[in-house]
Amino acid sequence: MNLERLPNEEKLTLCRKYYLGGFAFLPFLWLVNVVWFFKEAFVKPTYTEQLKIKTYVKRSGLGLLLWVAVLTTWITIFQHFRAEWGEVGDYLSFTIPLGIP
Amino acid sequence: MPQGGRLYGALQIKILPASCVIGCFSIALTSSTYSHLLVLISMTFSVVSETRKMDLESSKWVIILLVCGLYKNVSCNSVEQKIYVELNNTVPCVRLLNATHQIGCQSSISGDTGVIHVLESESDLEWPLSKGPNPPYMVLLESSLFTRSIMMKMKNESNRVAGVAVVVPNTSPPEFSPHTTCPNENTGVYSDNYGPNLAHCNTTVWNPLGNGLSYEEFDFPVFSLKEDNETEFIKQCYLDHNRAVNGSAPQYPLCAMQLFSHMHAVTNTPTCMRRNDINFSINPEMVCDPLGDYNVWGSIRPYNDTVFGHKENESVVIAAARLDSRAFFWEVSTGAEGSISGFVTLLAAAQALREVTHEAPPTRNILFAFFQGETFDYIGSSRMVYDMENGKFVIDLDNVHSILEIGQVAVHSGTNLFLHSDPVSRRNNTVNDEVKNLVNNLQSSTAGLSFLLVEPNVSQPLPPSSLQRFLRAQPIPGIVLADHESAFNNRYYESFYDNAANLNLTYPSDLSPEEQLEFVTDTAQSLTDVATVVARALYKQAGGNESLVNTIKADPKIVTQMLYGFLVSSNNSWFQAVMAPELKNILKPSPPEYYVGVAMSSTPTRLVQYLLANLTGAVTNLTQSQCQKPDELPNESRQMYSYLWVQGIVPPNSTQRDSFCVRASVRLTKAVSPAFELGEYASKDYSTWTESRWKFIKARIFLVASRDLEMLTLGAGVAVLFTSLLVTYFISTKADVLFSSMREPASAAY
Amino acid sequence: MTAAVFFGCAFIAFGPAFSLFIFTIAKDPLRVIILIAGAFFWLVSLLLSSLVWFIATKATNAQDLTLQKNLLIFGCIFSVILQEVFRFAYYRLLRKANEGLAAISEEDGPPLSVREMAYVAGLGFGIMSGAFSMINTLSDSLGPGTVGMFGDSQYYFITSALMTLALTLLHTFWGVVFFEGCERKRWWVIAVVLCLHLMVFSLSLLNPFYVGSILPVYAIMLLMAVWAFFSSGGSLHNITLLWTCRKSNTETSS
Amino acid sequence: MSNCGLRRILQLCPTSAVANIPSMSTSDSDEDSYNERTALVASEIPSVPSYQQDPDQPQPADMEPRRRPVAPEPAAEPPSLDRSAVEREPVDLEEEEELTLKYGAKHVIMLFVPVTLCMVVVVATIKSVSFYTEKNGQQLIYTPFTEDTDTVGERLLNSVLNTIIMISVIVVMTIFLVVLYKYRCYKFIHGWLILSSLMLLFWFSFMYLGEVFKTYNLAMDYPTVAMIIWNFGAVGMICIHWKGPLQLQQAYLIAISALMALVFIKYLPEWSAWVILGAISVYDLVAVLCPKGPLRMLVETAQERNEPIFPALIYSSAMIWMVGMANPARNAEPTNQDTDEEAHQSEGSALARDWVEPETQVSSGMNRSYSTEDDLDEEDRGVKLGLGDFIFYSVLVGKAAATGGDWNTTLACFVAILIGLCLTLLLLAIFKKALPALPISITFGLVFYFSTDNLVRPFMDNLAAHQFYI
Repeated sequence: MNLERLPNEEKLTLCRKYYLGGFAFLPFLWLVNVVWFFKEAFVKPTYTEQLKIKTYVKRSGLGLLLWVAVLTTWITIFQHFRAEWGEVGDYLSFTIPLGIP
Repeated sequence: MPQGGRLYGALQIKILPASCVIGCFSIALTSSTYSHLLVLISMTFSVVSETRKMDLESSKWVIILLVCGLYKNVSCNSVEQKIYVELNNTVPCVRLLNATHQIGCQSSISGDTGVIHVLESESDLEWPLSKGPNPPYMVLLESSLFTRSIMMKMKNESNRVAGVAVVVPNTSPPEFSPHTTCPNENTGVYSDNYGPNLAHCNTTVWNPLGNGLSYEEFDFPVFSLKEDNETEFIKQCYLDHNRAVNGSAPQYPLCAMQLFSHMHAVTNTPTCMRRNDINFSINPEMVCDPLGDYNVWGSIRPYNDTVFGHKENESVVIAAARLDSRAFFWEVSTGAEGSISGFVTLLAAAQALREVTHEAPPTRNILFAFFQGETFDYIGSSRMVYDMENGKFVIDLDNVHSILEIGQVAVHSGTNLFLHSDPVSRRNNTVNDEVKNLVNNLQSSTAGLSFLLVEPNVSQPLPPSSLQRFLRAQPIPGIVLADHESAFNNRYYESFYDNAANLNLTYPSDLSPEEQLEFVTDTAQSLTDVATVVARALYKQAGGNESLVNTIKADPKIVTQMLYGFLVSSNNSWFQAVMAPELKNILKPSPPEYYVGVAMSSTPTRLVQYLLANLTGAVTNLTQSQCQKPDELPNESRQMYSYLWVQGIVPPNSTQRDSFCVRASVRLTKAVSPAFELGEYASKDYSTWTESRWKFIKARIFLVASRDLEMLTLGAGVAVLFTSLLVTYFISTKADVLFSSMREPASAAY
Repeated sequence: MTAAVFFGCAFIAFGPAFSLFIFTIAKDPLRVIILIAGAFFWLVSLLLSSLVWFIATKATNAQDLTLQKNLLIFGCIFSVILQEVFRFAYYRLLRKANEGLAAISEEDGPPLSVREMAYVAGLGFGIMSGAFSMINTLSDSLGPGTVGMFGDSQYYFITSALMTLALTLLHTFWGVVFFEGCERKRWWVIAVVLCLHLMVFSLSLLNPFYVGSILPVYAIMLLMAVWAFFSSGGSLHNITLLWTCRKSNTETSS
Repeated sequence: MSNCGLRRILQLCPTSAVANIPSMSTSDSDEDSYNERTALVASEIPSVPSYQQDPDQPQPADMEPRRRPVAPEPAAEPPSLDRSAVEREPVDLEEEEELTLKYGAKHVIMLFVPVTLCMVVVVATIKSVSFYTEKNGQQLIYTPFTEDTDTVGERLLNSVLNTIIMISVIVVMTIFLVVLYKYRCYKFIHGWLILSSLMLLFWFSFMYLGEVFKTYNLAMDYPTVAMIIWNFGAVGMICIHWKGPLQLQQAYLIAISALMALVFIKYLPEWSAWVILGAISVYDLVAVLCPKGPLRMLVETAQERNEPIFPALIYSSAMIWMVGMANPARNAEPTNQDTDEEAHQSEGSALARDWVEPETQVSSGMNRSYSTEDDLDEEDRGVKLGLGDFIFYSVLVGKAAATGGDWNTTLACFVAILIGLCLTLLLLAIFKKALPALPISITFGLVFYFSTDNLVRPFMDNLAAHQFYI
């Protein structure tokens, strides 16, 4: 669906729902929210709901960054220590590479 | 308004919309549940070891098919044929794991490629290791250079070696043994609390020639090439392209080789067995399988194989030999002296005992046991002892009266045989007396033979032998018959040179295969004598009738036939005659493979089973259907005997084999290390050897282009791309001017 | 490290075709369709010719290598002729479609002039023939090895790419010239195109003697380029015009 | 006037529209002005069908004309229309051809792109991830008969039996669905669709991810995988069944089609796959074209009710507007209003935009024309292609890539399928009714697969060996 068709309050509710939905461990939803509403929030000429949309988009972006940081750190830790952890590492692994400790 | 709507409506396709997709979706739904079901099933099954084996078989088949598919695709693309030459007669060195280590070789998952360098001498090694201008190198070794020092240099001193290919010659070097100097050091009987002064080969180093290469770990692939025109082709390729003239760098393109042997398992057995079990994915992947096979055993008097445990007033003399051997490479192990001399002798002895034991059965029973996987920390014997201890075998250890084991018995003219016994257990007088008695029985049996049986000085421990596993359990009087007093005579212990030539098994050149099969060689003659001694000794030991002893004679013809079948070609008329029809395709025009492996019931096991049945059993007149279901007949019982339907010989002037049913008390019992029954993958006293799995083994040679040419190609490509982009953009913008009569692109007309 | 060869050959072989597609075809859906249809026509022609070759090889004994090679050459010649036949068929088809369309809007003429169609169709032929002759070789060039185990030249890949490039462009130019000839009813043009096509093929028989094959082929390509330029309404005057009054163009074209 | 290109209409007609017929001025887009042009042409004829008085008709009636174009076959038109049709013949044809040409082409491309993307995903996976090509004996329960038999005859028989079972399953599913739809069990249908797409998005993407990691021998931990799958799946459900950016929705539809196709390629035995492909296209022909065909009934019912076909089943090159909304007919009214106002405001800017940037006017033109349509036409706008077609196209190309060793076969199948799609769209523009998209494409695809695999491949292989170029 395209946002041009949407009345502003619907835009706001949609953005808000996306923002709230993101809290269910859905950083990707936040990403979509940011990309999708970016123009609405920062490019379009101002209208009443724009302020709230802006805040939602900003918060979504923050949450997204947080998740990215968390995941990257965890993945680096796991890749580095998997072999040392031995059994625990194996039980944590979804795929275990073959031929590599 | 509706006009437009109509035209647009016209422009919409509702093509096969819902249904089929819904069909698909629901299919997807059920199919996924189905595959999930499969996953569950396979996971539950993979706990049971049999199914794991079957699973292994099937997966190997899948792999084979897959590889064939690859080859098909390869072979049908002519450009690929211009580039690559697949090497077919290669044998890799694969990765084995035990409780603590991994040994063997492995390549990276996409194969290891290196420029071929044929090593002339050890000093030449600096070219691949340091001097050569275009690393990495694939070093091609003559077998004379396949030594520990060179291999260790290549392993440790640099990472410029991508892999090694060893050319296995048809003539053996003076001496070579990749095995350790003290075989099965840690799982024998001798340890710090059992003859500590004898432990770890302190007194006698059994295999002084052993360089231990088989127990090293290499992080590059090592393949063996036969000495044939394929290898000649490789060398020619090297001479044409890679020969460095007086030290200068050779010109591109260079001849390179790529070796694929990517091993799945890693670290050690506990790790890989754990990873076998915790694979929840759609198609669980096995990474390693325990080494194992079946032990073959038969007895003079049959046992009911459903009644296990101790048998009252039953006393059994066990005559044992080992079935397996190994080599550095995966499936080229021909343990002529190491194992074949022993079990052929035992088979001949069993055959020699058939008549007399029917006429005058001895008071004690005689049990012929052929152990599999002894090379890898006594898999077979430790399993049989374990079964006896836990009442899973027809007899238990208390029923065992004494043990006579046939070790390496390649008697050359003038040499004697030696009777090894365990000094520690002989400190116990009763055991000592029994051992003396056994020694006497043996020595008194050599009347009229060309050699003597002598005891080495008592302070010496037992050589590596299955008897040690029995002694681990309890002191049992036993003798190991071997051709060496202290160190092995065998200069090729557990190597691929331990072949027919090592037993001096030579035939006159002008004989056809059939004549060779019948021709009685000196080796056969001497082994026959040994078999006679063993048979007589066993008969005495079992309390047989003394007067009949000298009638016992082993048959040289059978021995020579067996030697031919086990060492030259298993696909000969006699083996065909004694094998079951459904098993005739395991007979190959080459000697069988004595590596124990992970696939159950390998060729040697089957051969020995059928030979033992034919040599000790009785020919019945049952039909094939009766042979399969003998229990329906009055005085036949599956529990007492096993019934084997064999092909029989082709009588002259006939094409039809006259098959028959053999009834013998010959059984197979599983020879998988108890460690895998108990789940103690880090066990210290049982064998924990596992073999890694792999997807495919492949070797190919080709030319590699110079980096300059590649860069040139890339540069030219990029240049062409960008110039064309620029020119096209320019022309397309100026099209209206350039092509005067051409209108604007139609897209502008909308 | 042979990814370099892969990308190099890919850029050489398909770079020009790609840029032509990007800048002149992709904008206009109709052109895309005509391009793909052209590719389809070339494919059908190849199919028929390979069918003939297949029957011929099956009819004869496979051991006779010289005979097989002659059959292959015959199959190629047949294929070349068939390609030109299908080019003509495609011209007829586009012609019909074009007449049908011309009825609608005399105001800004047919949405595609015959020359554009000729160009697009030729490019379609070229891209498809280039792809079919190169794509498998390209996938092999990715592997670690290079050609030459059995004495072939080590320049196999790059020369293949160059020949493919030449063929792609040649097909384009042939398309333009061919359609123009059909438009003007100059049948000798068609004959010349056919002869040149045959000639290019027979030059490729010289491989792996590359100097003898590639240089003439590129000469022919340049000649065809010039011819195609003039036959599609270009002229020296236009070029000079291009250089002299560029800014006037920029003004008018906006 | 009747031949003024749409470009010029955009610039001129609106004003003239407002000037000429006040009744039309409520909503003026390129669309309406275009109709107004036809109205001028056709206004001499009294008995032109009802669409002139359309705007001043009450709301409920406005689904009348919309049903008409689809319901009657060209043969069985009411006589009143017949006469007018005869008189309107030349004009009508031209308009149709013009639009066929100008929009048809655009729509064809708008379908080419997603179909190509889907095929590319499938082929790339097939060529890189060996899991989808190697056989491990597993089969769908819909194809119970194994194919590794001794004789060719047996194999053929088994594959035919598999096909029969498979097709009958699909037929039963279809009829079941149509019945459900006829009796308005929307809840059930939507539940079904949501369930199946849920399964695709989570389970199959999970499988896919695992195989990809195995192929590249990467270590991956459960937390991360859970995170990836959960995000992918949840956002996918939201975008498909609720509201989301169009591009994302389309991407997800392509993705699930590709996953489905990969599963088929993995688990369908080779010959069965080919036979099934042939049979499904025949079935498609019947189901869509014959008057009692289930699909046809489905489509017609959907149009009588003015409802979109379920969004999880159709790839639409245009907006899918009604997604998730309970009943389209009800809230058609208000949206009509505000969109008209929007149209008023946005018209100027639209024209201005049209003026300044002629290059992008193709795309912007499309968007604008959509954005100023009212919902229900929005629904009908653009070309729609069932996901089933995506799946089976990809299955064909993927099988070609999996079984044949070389790329030529794959390429040939690809071109053949695209051409088939072209022809289908051409026929569509001629017949103006829902058409099956599989038969032509799949027939071409099969013909070209087998001929290329057996004839062209050896030929081109020989040429490559000798470096001949034709």
